[in-house]
Amino acid sequence: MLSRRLLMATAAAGLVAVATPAAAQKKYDTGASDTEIKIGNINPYSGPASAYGLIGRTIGAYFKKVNDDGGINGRKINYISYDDGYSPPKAVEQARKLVESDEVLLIFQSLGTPSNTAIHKYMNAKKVPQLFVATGATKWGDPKSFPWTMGWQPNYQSEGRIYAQYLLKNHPQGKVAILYQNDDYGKDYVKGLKDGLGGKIKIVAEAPYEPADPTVDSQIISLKASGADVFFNVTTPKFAAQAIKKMHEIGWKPVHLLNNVSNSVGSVLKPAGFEAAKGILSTGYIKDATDPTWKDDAGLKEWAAFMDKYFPEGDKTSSFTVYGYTVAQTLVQVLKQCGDDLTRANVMKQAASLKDFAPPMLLPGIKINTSSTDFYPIEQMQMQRFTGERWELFGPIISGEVGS
Amino acid sequence: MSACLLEATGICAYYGPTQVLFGLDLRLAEGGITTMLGANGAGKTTMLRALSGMVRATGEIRFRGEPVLGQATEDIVRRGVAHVPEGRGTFTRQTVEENLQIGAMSRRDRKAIPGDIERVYGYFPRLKERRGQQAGTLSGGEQQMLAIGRALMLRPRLMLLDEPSFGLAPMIVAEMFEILRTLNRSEKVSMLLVEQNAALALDLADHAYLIETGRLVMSGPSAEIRGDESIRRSYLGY
Amino acid sequence: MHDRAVAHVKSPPAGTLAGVSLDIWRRLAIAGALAVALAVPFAAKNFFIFQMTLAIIYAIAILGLNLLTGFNGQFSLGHSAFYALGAYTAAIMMEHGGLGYYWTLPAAGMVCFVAGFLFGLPALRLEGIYLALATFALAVAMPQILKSTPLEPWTGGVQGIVIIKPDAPFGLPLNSDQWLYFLSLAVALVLYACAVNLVGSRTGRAMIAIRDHPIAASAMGINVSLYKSLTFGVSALYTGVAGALGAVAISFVAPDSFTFVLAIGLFVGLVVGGVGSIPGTLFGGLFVLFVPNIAEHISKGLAGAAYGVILMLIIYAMPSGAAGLCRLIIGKFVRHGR
Amino acid sequence: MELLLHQVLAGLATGGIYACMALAVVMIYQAIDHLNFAQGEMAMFSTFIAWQLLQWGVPYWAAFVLTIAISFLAGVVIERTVFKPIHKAPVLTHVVMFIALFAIINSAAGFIWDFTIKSVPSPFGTQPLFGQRLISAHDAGMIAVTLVLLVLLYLFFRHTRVGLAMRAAAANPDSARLAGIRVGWMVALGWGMAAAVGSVAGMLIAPVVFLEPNMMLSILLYGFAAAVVGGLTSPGGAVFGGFAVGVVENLAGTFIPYVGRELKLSIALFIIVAVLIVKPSGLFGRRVVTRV
Repeated sequence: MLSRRLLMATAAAGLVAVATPAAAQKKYDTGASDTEIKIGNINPYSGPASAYGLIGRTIGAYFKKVNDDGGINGRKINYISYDDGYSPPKAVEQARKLVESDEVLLIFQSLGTPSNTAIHKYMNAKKVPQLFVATGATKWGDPKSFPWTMGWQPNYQSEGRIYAQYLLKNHPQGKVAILYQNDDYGKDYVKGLKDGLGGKIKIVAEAPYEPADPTVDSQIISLKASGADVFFNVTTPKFAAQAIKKMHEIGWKPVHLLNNVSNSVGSVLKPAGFEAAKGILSTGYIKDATDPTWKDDAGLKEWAAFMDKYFPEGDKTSSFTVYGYTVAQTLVQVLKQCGDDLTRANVMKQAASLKDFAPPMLLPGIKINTSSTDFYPIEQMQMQRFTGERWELFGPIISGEVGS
Repeated sequence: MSACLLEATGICAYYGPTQVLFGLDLRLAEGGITTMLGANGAGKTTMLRALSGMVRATGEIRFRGEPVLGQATEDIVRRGVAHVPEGRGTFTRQTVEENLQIGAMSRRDRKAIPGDIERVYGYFPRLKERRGQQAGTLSGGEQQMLAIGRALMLRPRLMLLDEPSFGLAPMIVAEMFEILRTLNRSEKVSMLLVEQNAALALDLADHAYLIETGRLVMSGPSAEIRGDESIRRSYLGY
Repeated sequence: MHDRAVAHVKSPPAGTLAGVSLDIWRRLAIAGALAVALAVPFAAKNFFIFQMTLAIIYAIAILGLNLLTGFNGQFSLGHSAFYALGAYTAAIMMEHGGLGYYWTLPAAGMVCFVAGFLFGLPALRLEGIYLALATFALAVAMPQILKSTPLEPWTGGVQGIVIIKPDAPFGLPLNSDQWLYFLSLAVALVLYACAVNLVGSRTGRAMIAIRDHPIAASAMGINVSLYKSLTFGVSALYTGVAGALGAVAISFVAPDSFTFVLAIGLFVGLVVGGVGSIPGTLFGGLFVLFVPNIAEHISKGLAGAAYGVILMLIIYAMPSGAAGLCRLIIGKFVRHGR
Repeated sequence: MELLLHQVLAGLATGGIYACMALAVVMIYQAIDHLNFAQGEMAMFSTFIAWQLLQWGVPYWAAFVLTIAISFLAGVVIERTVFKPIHKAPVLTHVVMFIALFAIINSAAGFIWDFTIKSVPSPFGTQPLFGQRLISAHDAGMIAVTLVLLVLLYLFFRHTRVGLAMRAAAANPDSARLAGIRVGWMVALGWGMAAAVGSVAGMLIAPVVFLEPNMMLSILLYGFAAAVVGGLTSPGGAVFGGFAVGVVENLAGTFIPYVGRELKLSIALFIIVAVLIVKPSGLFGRRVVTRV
C-alpha cells in the first residue's frame, strides 16, 4: 500500500522533472536517475516477528516526508519494501526481486541476522549495497571480505563489553547471572560480556530462553537460587518486562544490567512497573520518546510532528519508530553526500565517509562516524540509570571496543 | 379409510448426481402401521430420509395437511415425526437415560419428561436396569430398544422405523415387534416401517407399499399383498 | 471422521471432450506443461527462474506430504522437520564432507526416509488430531534441536551454514539459476513419475485401502503397520529431497528457515492444491511461493490478514482444492463413455 | 531442595495458564469435534478488547463481563459466517480455515493495537500471597478461577438440557437432528462458549505474560498439549494436564543437565508424545467401548 502510493507520487513527480535539462557529470547505476532513487527494503510484515514491521513502515513514512520536502538533490525516493516473514529463504527471494526485477540502487535496513546472513554473499557478489542492516551482530562491519555490507546500530558485543567495564570498575567481587535469548542476538551479548570480563568476575549461572517460551519465570527462579548479585538481562521487550516483574515479586534485587534492546520506558519499564524497574542500569544511544527527560527537546518535537503528519497510525511509545526515523535520516545524509554521482560504489564510499553526523534523535554527544576501515556507524553509547520514572545518563560517552 | 396423516406425491431424490427415487407417492393413515417393502437398494431408506428432510428431494410432502418438504430435519421432527434411523443412531458416550433425555430435547413441557422416561422404562424394563450405563456398551437389541424409546420421548405422531430387526436374534425381533404393536395402540403412534423381513412386516402392518429401484410397484392392504402370488415368491420366500 | 478427512481419488474419468478421448487430452496437457516448463528459463529473468525453482521444490515437498495424507490418510503438520533434515544433510555434507551437491540429494532422501520410517512407528498409535498434534510438536521442536549446543559443531548453531551456489557442469551454457531450475525440474519429473507409479501399484492400492478402510485392509492381510510406517518414510524422503534442493537453491540453511510456519505453509499448499491429487501439488507449490507476495502487495500492515482472506476465499471457491475444481470443470464438458 | 520447591510452584503457576487455555480447547472440542487453531488468537483479541475497555475507563469487573459477552457473540458470529458454509467439508479444510482465521486475527490485532506490550491489570493484585514469596496472589487467583470454571462447565454439561444437547450434537449430529436438536446452533453456541472461556483465559494470562498480538502463539500449543495429555474429552483431565505440563517443563529445564535449558520445550513435547503413545486417548480420556 505504502510503496504503491509512493510509487504513484514519484511517477507524477517524474513527469514534471523530465523537462529540466540534465546537468553534466551525472553518474548513475541501476536504480538511480535524474528524477528518482530506488531503494529496496526487507522487513517482516507478517508472521511471528511482525512487530519489527513498524521499522519498515516508519522508514516509508519518512521517505514520503523527504519527497514532500523536495526529495534529495531534486530526486524523489522510490521506496520498495517487501515482507520476508523473518524467513531466510523468503529474504533471498525478496532480495533478488529487489535487485533483479525492481532494479533498486541499494537494499537498506534489511532486518534480522538470519535474513541478512542469507543474502550477505549474494549482495556482495552482485556488488549492490546492503546498507545499514537492522541487526547488531558484529559481522556486518567487515569491509575487507564484504565491502558492500554495513551495519548501523551499536553491535551487541560492544554493548556487552561496556557492561563488563562497568562491572570491573564497580563490582569486582560480583557474581553474575545471565538470562539471554537463545539465538545470535543473545549469544553475541553474552560473548561481549565474557570477553570484557576476561574471567576476572565469576559468572555463576546462565539461563537461555526461547522466544517461544510463554514466560521466563522458571529461569528467574533458578538464577536467583544461584546466589548471584549481578543480573545481566539480555531479553526482548516482552521477556524483559516479565523478568523485571517476576524479580520484584520474588524479592530478588541484584545489580540489574538491562540490554539496550529493551530499555524503552513506555513499552517495557512502565508495563513492568516503575517500582520494580527502579535502579536498573542500561546503555542508550537514541532518545526514548516516552522518557519525560526529552519532553521539551527540539529533536523530539520534530520527530513527534513527523509522526503526527506522516505516520499517525504508528506507535509513538515504541522505540522502533524512533529507530526507523533516525536510520532513514542517516541514509538521506549518505545520499545527499553522493550528490550527482549515484553509483553503487559511490554510495558505499559516502556511507563510509560519515563525519560527526548527529541525527537529532541520537543522545546528545553521540555521533556517527565511518571510514573505509570502520564500517560500524554508531559505536558510542552512554550508561544510564532508571530513577523510577526516567533514565538518568551518567558517566562518559563510551566507545565500545569492537571485537573480532 | 381413516384420516390421512402424511401424504407424499411425486418424490424424486438424489445422491449427488445419481437419482434414487423416481416420483414415489405415499399415503399414511392416521393411527395406522404402514410398511414399505423392497429389495436392497430399492430406495426405502432414501424415502424415509426424504420424509424427514435428510436428503435433497423434490415433489410434495404434506404432514397433517401442511407442506414440510424443504424444511430442516429439526423442524420436521418438531412437528412430531420421529425417525429411528438405520444403525440406531445411539449416542454411545452418553448414558441410557441421557439418550432418552436427548430424545425429549425439543419438547417444551419439561415437567412431563421424567414421567415419560418412566413410561419408556415400562415398555423396555431392560433399559431401566442399564439406565446409568454408557449406551455404547449395550447389546444390539438393547440399542434398538433405546432408539425406539428415544423416538417415543418426542411424543411423536408418526414414527419412521428403518429396519429395526437388522442384525438381531429372532426372539428379540419378535419381542420388539410385539412392543411396536402395543405402542401403536396405546400411544396412538402411526408408523412407517421399512423392513427386509417382509413376512414379519406384513404381519404387523395394515397397509403395504412395494417399491423397486425407486419406483412404486404395488400398494394395498397387507392382507392383499400377502396373498399376491408374485410377492410371495420374491419377498416372502414360500 | 477419519475417512471423511481425505478426498477420494478419482480414477481418471473415461470420456471424451470435443470428440477426443480424455486420455489424449491429458497427454497433451502434460506435454504442453512440459514445453512451457522447458521454455521458462530462456524467456524469463533470472529472478523469475529462481522463483519457479523454489515453487517446484515446494511442490515436491507437498507431493511428499500428499502421499502421506492424501493416499494414506495420515495427518502431518510437521513436514518442515523433514524438509529441514534434508536441507541440513545437504549443507553438512557439502560444508564438512566437501561433497558435491549432487551427492547430497540421494543422501538427504535416505536420511529422511529412515527418520520418517522411525517417526512413523510410534505415530502408528496416534490417529487424526493426535497425530496432527504430535507432528506439529515435531515442527516446533526441530529448529530448537538444530541450534542446540551439542549439534552446533555441525549445524553452525543459530548462524546456520552458508553454501556455495553451484554452476552448471560440463560447460553447459547455462547460468547457475537456469541450471538449478533444470536440476529441480528433472528431479521433480523423476519423483512425480515414481509417485504416479507408486500410487497405481499394489503398494499404492494397499496404502489407499488403509486410508479408506483400515480394519478391512488388515483383514485382507495387508500389514497395516508396515505400510503406514513405509509411507511415512517415503513421504519424508520426498520432502527431504526437496529440502536438500532448497538448501542448494537458497545457498543457506539456518534454524529460522524451518520453523512451524513452513510446516503450515506446506499443509496449506496440500489442501489448496487438492488432497489426493498428484498434479494438484504443483498448484500447491505455486500457492506457497506466490500468495504471500500477493498478500503483502494488497497491504503492508495487514499482510497476514490479506493472506488469511485470500485463503478463505480460495477454500470457498474450491472446497476440494484446485484439483477438485478442475475435475468439476472437466466434468461439465466431458461426455461420459457409459 | 528449596529450588525444587520453587520450581514446582512456579510450574503450577505457569501450569495454571496452560490449564486455563486447555479448558477452552476441550470446550470447543466437545462442541465441534475439532481443535481450533485460531483459538489462542481469539482469546488474544478478546483480551485486547478488555484492555481497550479499561483504557476507556470502564471499571475492571464491568470490562471483564462485557468482554466475555462480546467474545461469546463474536464466537457465534464467526461460526455462523465463516464456518457454517463449509460445515460439510473435510477436516483438513477446516484446519486450513483455522489457519486463515489465525492469520487474519493476529494481523488485525497488530494493525489496530500495535506490537508493543501492554500491561493488563490483575483483579487479584500482584502482591505475594499471604506474605510469602512462593506464589503471587494473581497466580493463586488464576488457578482458583480455572477450577471454578471447571466446576461450572461440569455442571453445565452434566446437568443442563442445553449442555446435554450440545454433547449430543457433537457426538452424533445426524442422530441429534432426528431428536429435534438444532445442531447448527449448538455448534455456534459451542463456539460462543469456547470464545468466552478463551477470553477469561486471555484476561487471566495477560497480567503474567503481557499483552501483545503474539501472546498466545506458544501458550495455545501448551494448551493443546495439556488438553491432549489429560484427554480431549475430559475437562478435568485438561486442567490436570495443564498443571502437569507446567511442572514437568520447569523441572526438565532446571534439572536435566546440559541440554535441559535449551530444549525445555522440546523435552516437554517429547514427554507428551510419549504419553500419547502409551495412552492414545490421554490420561483421563475415555475410550469408547462399542459393541457391534
